[in-house]
Amino acid sequence: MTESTPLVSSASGREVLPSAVVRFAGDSGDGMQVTGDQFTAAAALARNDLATFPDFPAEIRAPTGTLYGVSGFQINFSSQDVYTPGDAPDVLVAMNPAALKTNLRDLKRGGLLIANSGAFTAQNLKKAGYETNPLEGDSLSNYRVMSIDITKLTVAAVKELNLSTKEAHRCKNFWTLGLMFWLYGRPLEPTVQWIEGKFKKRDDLVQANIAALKAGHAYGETAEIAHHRYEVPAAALEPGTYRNIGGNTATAWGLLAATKLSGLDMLLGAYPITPASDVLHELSKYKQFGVTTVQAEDEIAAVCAALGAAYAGNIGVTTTSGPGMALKMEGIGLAVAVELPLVIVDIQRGGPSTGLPTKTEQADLLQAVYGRNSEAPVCVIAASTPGNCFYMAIEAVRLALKYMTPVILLTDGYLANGAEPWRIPKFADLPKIDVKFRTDPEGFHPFLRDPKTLARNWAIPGTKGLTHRIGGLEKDFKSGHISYAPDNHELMCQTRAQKIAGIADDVPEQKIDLGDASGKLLVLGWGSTYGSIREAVQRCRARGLSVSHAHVNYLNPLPRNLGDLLKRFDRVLVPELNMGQLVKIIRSQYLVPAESYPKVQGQPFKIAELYERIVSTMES
Amino acid sequence: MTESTPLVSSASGREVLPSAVVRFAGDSGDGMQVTGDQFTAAAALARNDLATFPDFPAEIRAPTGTLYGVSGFQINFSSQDVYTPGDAPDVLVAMNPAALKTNLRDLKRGGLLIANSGAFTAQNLKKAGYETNPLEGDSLSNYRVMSIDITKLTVAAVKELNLSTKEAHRCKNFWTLGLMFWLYGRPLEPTVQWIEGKFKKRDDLVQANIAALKAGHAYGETAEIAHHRYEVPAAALEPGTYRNIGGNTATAWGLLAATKLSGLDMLLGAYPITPASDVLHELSKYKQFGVTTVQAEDEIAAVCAALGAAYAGNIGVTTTSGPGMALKMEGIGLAVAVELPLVIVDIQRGGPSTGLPTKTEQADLLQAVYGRNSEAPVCVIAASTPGNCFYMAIEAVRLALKYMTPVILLTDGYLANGAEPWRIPKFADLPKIDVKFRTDPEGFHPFLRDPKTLARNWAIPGTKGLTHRIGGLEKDFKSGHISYAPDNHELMCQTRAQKIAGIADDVPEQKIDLGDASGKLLVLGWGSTYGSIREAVQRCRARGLSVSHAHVNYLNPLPRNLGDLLKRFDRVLVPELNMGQLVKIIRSQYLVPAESYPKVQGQPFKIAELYERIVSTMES
Amino acid sequence: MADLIEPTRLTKKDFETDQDVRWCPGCGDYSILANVQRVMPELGLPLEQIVWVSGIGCSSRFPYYMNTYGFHTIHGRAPAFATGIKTANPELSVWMATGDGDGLSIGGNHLMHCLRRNVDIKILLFNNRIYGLTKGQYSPTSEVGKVTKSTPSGSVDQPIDPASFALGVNASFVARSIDVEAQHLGDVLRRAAKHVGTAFTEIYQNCNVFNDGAFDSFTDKAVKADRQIRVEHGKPLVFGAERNKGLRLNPATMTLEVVDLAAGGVTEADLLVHDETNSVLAYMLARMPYPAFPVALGVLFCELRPTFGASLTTQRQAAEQKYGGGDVDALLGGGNTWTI
Amino acid sequence: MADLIEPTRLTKKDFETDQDVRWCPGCGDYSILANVQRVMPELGLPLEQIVWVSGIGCSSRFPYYMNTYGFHTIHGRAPAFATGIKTANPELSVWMATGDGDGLSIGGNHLMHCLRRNVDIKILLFNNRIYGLTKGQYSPTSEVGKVTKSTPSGSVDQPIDPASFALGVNASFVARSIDVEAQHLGDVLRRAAKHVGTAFTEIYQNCNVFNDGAFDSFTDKAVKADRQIRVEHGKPLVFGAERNKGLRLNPATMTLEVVDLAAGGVTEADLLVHDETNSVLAYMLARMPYPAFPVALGVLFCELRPTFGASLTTQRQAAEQKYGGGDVDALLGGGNTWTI
Ligand SMILES: Cc1ncc(C[n+]2csc(CCOP(=O)(O)OP(=O)(O)O)c2C)c(N)n1
Ligand SMILES: Cc1ncc(C[n+]2csc(CCOP(=O)(O)OP(=O)(O)O)c2C)c(N)n1
Ligand code: SF4
Ligand code: SF4
Ligand SMILES: [Mg+2]
Ligand SMILES: [Mg+2]
Repeated sequence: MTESTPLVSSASGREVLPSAVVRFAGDSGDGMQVTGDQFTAAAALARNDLATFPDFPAEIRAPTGTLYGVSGFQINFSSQDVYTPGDAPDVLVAMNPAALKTNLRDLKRGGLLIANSGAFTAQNLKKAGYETNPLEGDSLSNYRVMSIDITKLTVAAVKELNLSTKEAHRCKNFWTLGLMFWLYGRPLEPTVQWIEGKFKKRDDLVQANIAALKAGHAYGETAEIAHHRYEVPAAALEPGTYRNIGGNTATAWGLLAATKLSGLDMLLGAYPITPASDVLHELSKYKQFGVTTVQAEDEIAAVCAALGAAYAGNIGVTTTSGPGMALKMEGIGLAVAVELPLVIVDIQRGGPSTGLPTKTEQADLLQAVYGRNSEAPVCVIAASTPGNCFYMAIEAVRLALKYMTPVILLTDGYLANGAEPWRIPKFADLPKIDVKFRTDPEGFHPFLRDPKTLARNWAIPGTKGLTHRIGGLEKDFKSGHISYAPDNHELMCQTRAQKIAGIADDVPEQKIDLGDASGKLLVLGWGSTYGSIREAVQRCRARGLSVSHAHVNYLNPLPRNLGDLLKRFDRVLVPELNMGQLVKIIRSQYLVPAESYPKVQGQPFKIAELYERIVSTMES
Repeated sequence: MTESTPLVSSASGREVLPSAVVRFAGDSGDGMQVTGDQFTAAAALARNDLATFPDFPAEIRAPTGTLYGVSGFQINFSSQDVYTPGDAPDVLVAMNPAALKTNLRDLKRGGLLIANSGAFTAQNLKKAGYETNPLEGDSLSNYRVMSIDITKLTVAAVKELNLSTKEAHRCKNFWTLGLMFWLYGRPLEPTVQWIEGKFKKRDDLVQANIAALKAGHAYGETAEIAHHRYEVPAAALEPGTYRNIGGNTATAWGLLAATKLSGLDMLLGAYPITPASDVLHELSKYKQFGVTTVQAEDEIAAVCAALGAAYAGNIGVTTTSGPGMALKMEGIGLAVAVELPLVIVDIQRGGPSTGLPTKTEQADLLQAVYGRNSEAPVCVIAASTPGNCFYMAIEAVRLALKYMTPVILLTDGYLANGAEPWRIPKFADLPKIDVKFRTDPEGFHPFLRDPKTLARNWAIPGTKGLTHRIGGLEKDFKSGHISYAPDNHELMCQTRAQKIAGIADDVPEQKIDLGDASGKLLVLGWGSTYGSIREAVQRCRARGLSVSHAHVNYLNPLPRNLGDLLKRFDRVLVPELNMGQLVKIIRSQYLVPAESYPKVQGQPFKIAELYERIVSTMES
Repeated sequence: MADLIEPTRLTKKDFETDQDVRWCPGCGDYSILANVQRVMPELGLPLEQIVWVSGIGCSSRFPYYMNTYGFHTIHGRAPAFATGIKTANPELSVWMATGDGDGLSIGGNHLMHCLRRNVDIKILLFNNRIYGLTKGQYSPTSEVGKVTKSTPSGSVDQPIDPASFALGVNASFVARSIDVEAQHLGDVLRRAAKHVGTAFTEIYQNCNVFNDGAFDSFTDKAVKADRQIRVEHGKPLVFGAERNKGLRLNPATMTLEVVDLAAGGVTEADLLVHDETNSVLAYMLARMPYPAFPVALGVLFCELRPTFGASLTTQRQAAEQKYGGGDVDALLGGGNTWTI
Repeated sequence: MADLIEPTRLTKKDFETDQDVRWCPGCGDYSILANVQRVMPELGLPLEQIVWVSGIGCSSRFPYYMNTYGFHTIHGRAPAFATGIKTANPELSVWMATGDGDGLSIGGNHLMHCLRRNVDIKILLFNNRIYGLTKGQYSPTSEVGKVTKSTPSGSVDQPIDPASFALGVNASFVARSIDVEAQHLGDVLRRAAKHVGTAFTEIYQNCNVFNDGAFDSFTDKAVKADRQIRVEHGKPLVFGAERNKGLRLNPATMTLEVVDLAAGGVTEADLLVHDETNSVLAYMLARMPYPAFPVALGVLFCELRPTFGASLTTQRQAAEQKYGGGDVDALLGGGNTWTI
């Protein structure tokens, strides 16, 4: 929820808000990500439900003051359930003119703008393309503006420690954080502790940053600012132990958990690529889980190394994004042909080609389902929230091992970098994954199948009496030897297809995520759009519209009941962060006139735009 | 047409047949392909319409006598129009037991079997898995059998020339050809000339092969064989000059013609792969057409070299098959992003993975349309007959140059190796392709578009005043510079999509290839299935069934009138040599309940099986 | 690596499969297969502990004919698969068969990275200087001017010398032999098997269908003694039918000379002595201009160096000692958490 | 190749674009860019005749900052694009910018084949021994034990030396320089520009964000004279602040020794003389163990050899002479035809 209409003033004299959306924006060097993380931690400790999303520049370290060098971090925290980082900020912190220029358009009318007037120098204004200083004049009259020379005040606050000017300026973000803590009544202590840990090698920096933090807070206390303070009470979250988690971390941890749930070692073959690299980085820290990470020479070697490891009895995993995914297709095709388990995680980004590497998109779905030569069916699933990445990663491993098949897990840049509070599961409560290697030579051949799952038996090198050869040429259904026989080829193609189709009986039926089981309109989504669709549908229902929301996690095969479910609605709308991909599959498979609502801007859906589209659809 | 019910006996005392299907089968070393080619040339000179199809073993030179070493060549020649090499042979020539074992099942009941009894040795029988000699006993009583010791007779015929036994045996195929010429009343002279040319370096071999040819013919004349001879009269082909042409040759020649039609040089980047290699081989012979062939280190380098050449102003072409196609997808994605012309020819083969390299399949359609990361639309077209490959190759170049886009041309192993008589077009009658390079610096940027085609202007290196940079990152619609702006990205995605969609207005409307414009059933095909579908539908219509045939050459975008055309039929049946791919696109795009008739056996459709499926569909 | 001295009960027969071998009659691959099957029992390893990996090509059909575990993968990628297999299970003895196209054209990059990582696998590159399976196009090892189906007017690219390539990317073991030289090939294979690290062996192999006689000029009985030099560690570089020729270094120009020992004046003492640990010498021997110089065969280079797998195992053990076996609850519960 | 003596009216400014350069402040790429822009006018070529091609990486952003034609392609494939461009239009002067990841990790195979084919393009490999654009993972040139985001316990793979790699695959020109050594880099770039064939130049480049100071130990003012040896064709291999050290060959072991010219006894006459046409010497210099030996900079190897393009042009001209310009009617009407 991003609406924040004032409620009764609380005892504290603070204005109580159900929720608030805050965005920190500044130069890459201004430490906005750190500020955001600390502000998030504070909100979490205050028991708010929340969602965050960082927005990095594509450049590593863009020159200071430039528009493309602006780095942002948005948090939506609330006393109610939160599903997205929010559409429009209630509060915008702009550390320089470029940050103001690129972010002001999103700030709510009447929202609060906190600007570091110290950075509004002629040079910076020019870099940001301002003729005149927007802090002067009335161009900002639609907003409540706090123009503060944060630079000067920070330098003053830390002068005892005589740091270099550069280092002194670096403390600006903590000064700002202190002010924001004052504004929302958060304790400083946790951040103080964090600073002490973070800079332990440099005591002067510890002192300085703490001084800045306190100065910012004190400034709020003392300075004469005609402005009331806010309070966002705790949310009524399900009981449990929580942590804040991002999508890439959750994916990595799900894979780690899978090693223990299955008792198998894991080999990750990966080649760095934005926004997937962090999964490689995270997994490389946990060798004690029996995980080996191989940074391969390219994506092809990465998938091949993972498949080789799978042949040898490991959980073979490879992680990548769009362009790398395209390169892996031939290797995945071999995995289909030899029927070995393989997990491919595609953390989608903006395309085509190199496209918008740091932006989000959902446009690899059709590539995942159809992007291989000949008939090479694989299982495709998707995660819908950062926390959900954990469970879908485990699911990907489970299905791959049980069906001896490649499983593609789709997440995206929005999930990868977004974060949310997450109720920590107990390992004991996670479903075990049982794996049986073939050991009995009696009547063995490599393509003997489980009559129910159609999975072939997995006989790994080292097993006595089961030496055998496999490869990419077609094989005889009955002996596993190479076969070019026409009927056998058709039988094998059908068998591979049926094996994947059969997975539908092993995964949950499609449920209605929000709303009635039938009605005028079903909004059908998949992947990272979960939060925005849910909130938009919620608003529509609040207005009494007959709309429901169903969100698909299993994309190939689709849930066995999906066809019936769709037919219970007059109309189906499919919002996707692409030009319309799931909608193609739905229309083809069920012949329902599902309508596409495409968005390809490298940005997630805003709740408001979804809301309007749903309303207009229903009126049309 | 493969039916061959005897007509009136002709003056010549020969039984006149409307058409005949003959299959030559023997060891890889027996020269069956040469025999087939010569028999084909004779039929062509006799003005028959015809279609041929060779069936090689996957091995280079399989050991003699083995089942997997059998090489076959089938020809269907007729006094009427011919669209396929025919389902079942009327005459089977089996040069050894393995050839008999693997081919007998196809021979028509009552058909003629000519077997070289000399090769039916104990050892060969064993290799072929025969307990007893099938030429003895009555296991062949369903056929008319001519069991001749061709080996002995050949050796006798050439003994004057005292060749080595090996060389003497090598003449067997011409002896057999001589006999077949006698059987169908063909002149020996053309073959005699061919032999003289072929072996000009070895006069003894010239003599020997001619001697064998004549001996086989004389054997027919003189030997007491209670068997009548056949005559297949000339077909009433459209007037014109004809040649026999195979699909890969036609593709290569179409590309060569395109260089002269456009006035541009061509660079082919290719990496050898069955069944595509012959296009590389053919093009490498014609440097005088301004064609440079680069045998790259892999398929990725091949497509990238072609795209580099396109950037520099050449026609960039790359040729491959399934697994290689998968590897090219990232490069094709870049071609989409930079909007350069590129022709990709995918000569499809059996998969998945390495699959059945020497067999045919149509299963790369979805890969061609959807197999790239993100939204990367390309134009996809297909050839329907060997001769049609010539025209579709020209069309691929035309569309690529006009719309500054990659165009994927799909053919397959069946078209590649099949052959048919082809009416030779005049260069003057072929439509010119006009190309305009940008030269005017005035207001130039690389992504300026033609308002009608939406093609960007093509400014090639070397052009004064137009230096510019392009790449795979998203670009600004208005300046062509790198842009990460959300709305611009969407605009660019839409523009790229519209550009491809717009091609529909530039290609022929979908026509009904056979039958009425509306009715009970439309059989919708694409690619190499043209001949079999046409003949099957013809038979159904002969039986009075309300069936029509429409064959799609333009797969993305689909012909603009296809939707309406489909709706004029009660039902639509889509036969494909895959598990059902075009049918998915059709159902999704038009929401018509098109039914799939999939076949994945590495073999073309037989007319009979299509015929039965159509009939049963209509009865269901 | 198992001790090679230890006798084993396995014989050549045990390594043969029931599949009939589908190479062209007369192909050099047959004799390589036979020699490998002859040497394999000496590894002293049970069949199930051995894995043969390959890409695509005639040569890459090899695994189908070895009665061990085998993986016939995709074109050019065998080194990556082998890396995954060996890393997943260090107990396995992993062997790879590849061709000059599979290994050096499409697969050159994977081969290079496998060599520099020193993954403990044994690589046999069957160099027939042609693409066999696709019926005769030139390869990266074909000589300039090669007329093939794809180069009717002759190829224009400089060939690569596989051994120089391997040395340039820091291979730890580089050797050369010939398909039909049973004794020599056998010895080289034994050395390769013994080597701990990536053992790269180039085998000149005759493709009698598409490139027949490619190596005759130095493999024919009549001339081979004078056209080959079989290097041995610590031995002077002598060759010739009468062992009367040798290689001497000209230190001023840093080039090699062929000297005649018979002529007198020059003695073995003047010759270079082969030192298989000297990468520069190996590089020099690998690329001696032919026919002015003989073709160097045998183990050109061999150096012991930590393997990829050994280093990874060390890191893993260190992690296990430090953190124990990996605890999911501890993982998920670490860092900032709060309870409601 | 245009004549370099001929003066041209172009200046450094002419080669700058209106795009602001988006590398991190302090990145070595800036000085490489400046040096290239300084040398380019000397080519005597009009802007439109020059094409810069690159893959993906910080280094591969290079073309955007050169006011020539430019193609920023996909990761690792630049050599293939450059080959296509140069082959399609031999008139163009084609330059390529790549990184240690782009050129040697994903792109190693294309680089290798471009080098052996001797396509007439100039390749600059910016070696910062790290993946910059993806924010700091180790690369194929990172030293063993490198701690990065993807190798928290240190990398285990042996690095590749780009020059050795290039020599091993028969590159016709191999040179080395340093981002900030304007004079030296300028000279090397001039040599590269002059070379007809693939000119491969490795440039040590400092990534001050993810691998700062990687080369300080031999690039710092204080030590560089003693830690670098700048080779020049025909000159003895001397180095050191007082030019008092040299490289001598030990012919017995075929290894190098650092000798002290000051100590007396040894004179320049005893030193190896650099011969840039000797691939073995180049190989030896490229891989001298550091820090026992200095890092060799300059043109290590240079050999004239037919280029890929020249050979293709010859073949095409021969075909045109023999068959004329290519006649479609003759093509289609050739062989067996019949008329109805
Ligand atoms: C991705 C891909 N590209 C191309 C091919 C076709 N192909 C198969 S083997 C081969 C080259 C074989 O040459 P080599 O490696 O020397 O093996 P040889 O047959 O000579 O032993 C090629 C190009 C393929 N199977 N897959
Ligand atoms: C197919 C593909 N895989 C991975 C990436 C991600 N990626 C971009 S640049 C790069 C490596 C850059 O390293 P280097 O070539 O050394 O350039 P540098 O940034 O250090 O100059 C990687 C892995 C990509 N863009 N495309
Ligand atoms: S083609 Fe050549 S390499 Fe292949 S099997 Fe035949 S002879 Fe051997
Ligand atoms: S990351 Fe490193 S290489 Fe890339 S621009 Fe920054 S400093 Fe330069
Ligand atoms: Mg070969
Ligand atoms: Mg780098």
